Amino acid sequence: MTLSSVRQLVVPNWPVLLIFVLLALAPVWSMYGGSDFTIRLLTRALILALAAVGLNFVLGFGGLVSLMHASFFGVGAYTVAILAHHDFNGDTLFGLPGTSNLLVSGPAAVFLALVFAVATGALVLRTKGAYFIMMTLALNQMLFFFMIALQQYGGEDGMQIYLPLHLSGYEFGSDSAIYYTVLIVLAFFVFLLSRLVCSRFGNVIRASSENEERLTAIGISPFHYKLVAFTISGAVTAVAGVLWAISQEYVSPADLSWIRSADLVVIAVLGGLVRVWGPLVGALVFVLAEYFLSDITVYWQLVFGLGIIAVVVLFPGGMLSVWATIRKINWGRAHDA
Amino acid sequence: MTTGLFVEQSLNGLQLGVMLFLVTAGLTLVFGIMDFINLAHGSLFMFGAFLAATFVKITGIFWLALILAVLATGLIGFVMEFLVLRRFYHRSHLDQVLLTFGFILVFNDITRIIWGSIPLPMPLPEILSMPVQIMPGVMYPSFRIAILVLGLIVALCLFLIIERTRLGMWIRAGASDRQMTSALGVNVGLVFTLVFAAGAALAALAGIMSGPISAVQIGMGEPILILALVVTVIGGIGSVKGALIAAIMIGMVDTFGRVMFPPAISSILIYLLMVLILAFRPRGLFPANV
Amino acid sequence: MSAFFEIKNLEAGYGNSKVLFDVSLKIAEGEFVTLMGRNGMGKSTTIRSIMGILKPTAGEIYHDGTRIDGLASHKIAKRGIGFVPEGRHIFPNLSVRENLLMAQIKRGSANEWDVDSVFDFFPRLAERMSNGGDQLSGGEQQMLAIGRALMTNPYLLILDEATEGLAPIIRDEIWDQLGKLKAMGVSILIVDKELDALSELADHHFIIEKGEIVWQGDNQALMSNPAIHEKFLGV
Amino acid sequence: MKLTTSAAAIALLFAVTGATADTVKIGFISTMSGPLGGTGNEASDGFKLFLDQNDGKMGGAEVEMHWEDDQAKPDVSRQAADKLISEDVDIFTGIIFSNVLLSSIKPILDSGAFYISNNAAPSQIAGKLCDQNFFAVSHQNDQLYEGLGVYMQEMNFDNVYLMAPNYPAGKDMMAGFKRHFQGKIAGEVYTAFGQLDYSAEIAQVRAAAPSTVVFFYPGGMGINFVKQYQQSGLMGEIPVYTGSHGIDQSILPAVGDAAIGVNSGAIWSEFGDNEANRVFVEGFEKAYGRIPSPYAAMAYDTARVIDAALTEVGGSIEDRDAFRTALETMDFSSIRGNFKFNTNHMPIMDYYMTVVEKDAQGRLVNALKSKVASDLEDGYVSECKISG
Amino acid sequence: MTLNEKIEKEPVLRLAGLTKRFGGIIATDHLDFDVRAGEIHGLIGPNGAGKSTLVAQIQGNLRPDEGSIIFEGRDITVEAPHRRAKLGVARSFQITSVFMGFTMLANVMMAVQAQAGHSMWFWKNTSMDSSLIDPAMELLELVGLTRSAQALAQNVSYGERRQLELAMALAMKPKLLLLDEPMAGMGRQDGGRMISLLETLKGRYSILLVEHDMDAVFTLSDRISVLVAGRCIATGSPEKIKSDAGVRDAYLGHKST
Repeated sequence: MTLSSVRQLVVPNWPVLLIFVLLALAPVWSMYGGSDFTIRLLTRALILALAAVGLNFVLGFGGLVSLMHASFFGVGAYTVAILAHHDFNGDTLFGLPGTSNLLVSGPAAVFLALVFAVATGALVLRTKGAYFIMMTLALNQMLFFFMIALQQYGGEDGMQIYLPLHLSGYEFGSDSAIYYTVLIVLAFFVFLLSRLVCSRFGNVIRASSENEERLTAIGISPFHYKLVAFTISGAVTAVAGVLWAISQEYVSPADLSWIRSADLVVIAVLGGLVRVWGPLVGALVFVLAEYFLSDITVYWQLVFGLGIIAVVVLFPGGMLSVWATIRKINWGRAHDA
Repeated sequence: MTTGLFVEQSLNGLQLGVMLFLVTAGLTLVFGIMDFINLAHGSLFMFGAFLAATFVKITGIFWLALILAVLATGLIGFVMEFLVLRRFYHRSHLDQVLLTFGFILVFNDITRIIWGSIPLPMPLPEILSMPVQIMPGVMYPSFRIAILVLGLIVALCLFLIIERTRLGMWIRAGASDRQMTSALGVNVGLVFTLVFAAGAALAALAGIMSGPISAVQIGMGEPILILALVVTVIGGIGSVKGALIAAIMIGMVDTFGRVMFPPAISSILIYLLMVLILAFRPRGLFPANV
Repeated sequence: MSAFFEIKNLEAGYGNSKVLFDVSLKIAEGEFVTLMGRNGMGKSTTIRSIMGILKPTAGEIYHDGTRIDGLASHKIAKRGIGFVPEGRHIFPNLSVRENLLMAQIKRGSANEWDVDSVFDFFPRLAERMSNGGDQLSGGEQQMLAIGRALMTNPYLLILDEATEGLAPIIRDEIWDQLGKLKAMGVSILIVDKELDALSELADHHFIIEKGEIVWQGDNQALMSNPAIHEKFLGV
Repeated sequence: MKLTTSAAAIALLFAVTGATADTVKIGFISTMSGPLGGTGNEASDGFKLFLDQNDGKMGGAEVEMHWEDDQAKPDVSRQAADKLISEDVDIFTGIIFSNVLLSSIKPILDSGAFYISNNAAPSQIAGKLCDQNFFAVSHQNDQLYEGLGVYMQEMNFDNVYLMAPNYPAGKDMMAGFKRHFQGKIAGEVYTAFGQLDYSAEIAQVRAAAPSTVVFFYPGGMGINFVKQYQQSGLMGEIPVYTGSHGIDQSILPAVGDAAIGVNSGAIWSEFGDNEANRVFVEGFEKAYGRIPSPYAAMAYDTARVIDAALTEVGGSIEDRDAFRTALETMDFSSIRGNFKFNTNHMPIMDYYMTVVEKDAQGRLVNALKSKVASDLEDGYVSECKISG
Repeated sequence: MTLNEKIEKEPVLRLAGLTKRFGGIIATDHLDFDVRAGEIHGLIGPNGAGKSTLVAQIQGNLRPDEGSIIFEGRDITVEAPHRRAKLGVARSFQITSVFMGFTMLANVMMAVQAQAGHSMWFWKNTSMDSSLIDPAMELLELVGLTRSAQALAQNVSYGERRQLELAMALAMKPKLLLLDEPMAGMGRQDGGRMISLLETLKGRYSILLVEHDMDAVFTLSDRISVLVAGRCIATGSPEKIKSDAGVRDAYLGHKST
């Protein structure tokens, strides 16, 4: 790698690199003064961040407000949990044995998410705007109620994963090991999607959210591109679901409720939609605010809700725009009419 | 299924549909006219029920409480629109979803601070407390008949106001071209505020009418909000006629689905219906010309 | 003649870009006045400022001795300024009759415009009374836009690009009707490009260039000065 | 649990040396907010009442309480559990809902802490997956309806119609009922979880014309069902029965007069005739101005169990085995009457029948009718192999 | 094949018996019509005559009820719009339609990319892809927009956006250019610039020009067709159309030139 290519990578991306460096140091900090719980809390934030990074690929760049990403999250988590469940019981699923090996169940989860995303995407992408929002909400609700009704996998009670999940024998020995795994996976997908949005494919996706009619007129039918994007997005969120199963060792329908979908949208928007890594900021703010506020007052949702309202009213571009907005105020420029 | 049971279940479906229409009417109007997604519509539904339960306790008269609660919630809607929401008409749907999601959290906790977290009692009005015989062997709760009648009256009034009055013309004109309507001497800001307040009042009315038959508790607006959104998009955003037809359709499908299918299927039946309808008619049954 | 409508040193713009720098003009009662200039010179911005759609950053606008700049759009319309916008802006979801009826402002004098008299004035509209606004041809839409503005019983009628995009034969019809309005005593401020037709109707002309009024004069002065045409109108 | 980082090891070391012999840390995770927040608030009020009555001490030890809200969400509960584990809490309690409990129970027990349940105790934990450090003071889920099954079997009920939401607890309850009831089942209907309207199901009940309806609808669903059932005019024709907690004080005021005449089983009654119960009920009414619900009673009883076991071991929980043995063997008198832990750490207890009436002050109460079963065991005890 | 032979053999676009109804209204009424290779064919007619409907049918956004559309000898009547675009039918819109949040350069690059047909590339960063940038810059230069290449499309003037539209249409290497009122909303100066720009394209592209600006149509067109009520009432050279009595009655009127 040449010096100039390093500069090209680092200079414009210094905020996200700084965040990742700080996150990588978090376990060290927790060792001297923090607690183990800090790592668990950050793990949760990073998993939600990854789920929202996946969502943001279609939300921020494709302009598709999906309220069904919790279901991709759930497909990822449930696939791992169900395979582990059969491994624990020693029985079979469709004639195949269960497994706690993530090198098997992980890819299986992503594959199922891809299939699910293609099937649902082909349906929901026919609609636009508010209809799209509702269509995705409906599909999310369907999977949610289906999982509640599915008694053999715990129904509303959810499922505990009893055997340790492992990578062909290698077990995650500690919370820190899980944390670093999550951090590396997140960094990988942030990098991957950053490349993707600048590629020709990414251009088509952004153009489709700008003006579909125009895109058709220059010879590109957006449907297939949107379907591919939707599928990639769903798969990334499903990876977050797999990590969730690893970290929580428990999955339940609550993980794929529409509220979780809405949380992901809130995380993405809070962080700012125009950057691939925006949701990382959103997730840290979301999880830490929820945690600290609920420690202070039982009416923390009141404060949290007011916070969301304040961000939307004052900073239409999300938290990322706070800095820009402050600079604007300092320079005393009049706001556009 | 005997004839009597069939009639009774049809009435149940119709009544559930009309109830859903009451909740949806305000939502679809605001959605269609101001192009504003109000997720906090469910909170207004909840406020209606809580206020009415409180007024019933104070006054002891159901109908007086109903009027007071409808007016009070309309006022809350008025203030909400005037202070915050009107700044969001030109913003993206996403920002609106986020804003009103924030409102849900705030309103739930405000309710908890004022009324506590234990569900409130809300008795039936005395006059409608007994079931009536509608045909030999079929008794039906008179309060549900009242909901049915009230819902249909509201539907008729809405239709007449929007299609037959000058206010209705202003609303429709404002929906399609706000600036031009204003430049012709119509105070569109005021008209929109009134529409929102009326939407809030309708949500409250629905909440009040559901109070005596279901739990008046925090979060009661959220499941009903999702149903209302389903009705809105099936009917076509902004179409009152579409909302009425879609609501009755959902009421019927849900009622008969629950009786005829196992719960794993019946609980997703209405969503299935919606997905199917939107797959073939991506803008709902009656795309409003707004 | 006392100025019944007057703009003094108007400034306005969008965001950080200023479009109007110094616009002043006067219209007397019953006058037919044009505002001309090339595209992007500030004609529409002037009109949007008058109608309260755009808030001026400086300057004053008076109607009948009362200051109206800064008032909300609907209040300006209520005062008696009728508006026919560029692009017509017919409400597609209202019928022709409803498009007229929604705009009606009664001022309590005799001979006011109502739906029937507008239909008399534009017989083509009467034929299409219950059609939706989106089912009209361009010419019919333009007539409806004018009729709709008349329903507010304006003292001053403002038309922005009243004949743009219309077939020549329809334009002639519109010009005829505007002539009749002038004869009825309605004050008119019009933006248009068709110099020939304007010269037959107008009493006074204003020419705007880069946000400033650079020339004004009566019809004779304009027609006898081809240099003006060349310099400011690009003819 | 594998602890490989030195941080965790240090933390553990700190925990052992830092805790003094006369301080016990209790983590109370419960549902305080959201639509279901009423139940958690009842439970925490019951627990607090005991502490208030005993100067904040249990068995002579200072109690350090850690309150957490789980919002009825499994992952939030797990997060709260993680936090309390890192703060070296000794005893966990408070969780109302089975799914919330299941998400958090593994790390809690792995950390070496005790879980002493005031409410949720799903069948897995009573049976196959029972744990030496898990105790249920309240009940095993099925038990809430088992006594009702015993009663109806003894009274020769026939042609009974069963209704419950379609989720594991619903199925558990009905399974518990059917374990003891052998009569004819006229119909068995499972409705969607969280359903608002029951008119269609009620019409089906009328058509099926059973002798009795047995229903399980917790929280808001119960309010909806009972109100709508009464409004349909069926209350006088086909009586309804529910298990314990079915129509308790957390929803009774909201249901209102529509609830009069609803029969319910009970593992505890506010009219229970013993001294401890009188101290509780009178204390609760005085402190909070309302009649306690079973949620409050079970939390109060849980506090009493912890108190009794700590007394037994001299106020120190450092010796976990001693504390466990105390719980298993101590002689404890519950506010509900007879009580002891079974080999699977589920309670063996009595069962009562009550009916909703108005008391002298015009308040709706579950009036005690009769005791219908003694020393009732749960159905999973044989599946549990607790290895000491 | 020389250009002349091509013209004689087969026009670029031929419409045969094209009909489109909306409810009871006939928007296009058994229309026969052709555009020859290399010509600018003006299409005029009063509002509501069916010009936009016709353009939409050629582009593919509307499906005709009857008749056929033959493009370069191939029947494209039921082809999807993006397929037609691939074949070489390019449209500039009546109302400006560009990607407002993109820079001018990115807009044209998008069109270049669409034409090149490699849009399922996921990795290479397009902001350094000279196979997109170079042709796009050339086109911006052609339409005179080099200076504002890095400006966002939403921040430039209306006239510049129309020029951008044209650049995007040209990026598709079109065999037929559908220009839907390119002069609309332009002042005389901008309009004049657009006319001279189009003049430079004359002979290089086959163009169907729909326009109300009579000066532009009569200056630019090789042939003009007049559409009234969905029918073509006259086709011919500008001189012939000007003097056609039917056209004067129906459209031009008698006062105007």
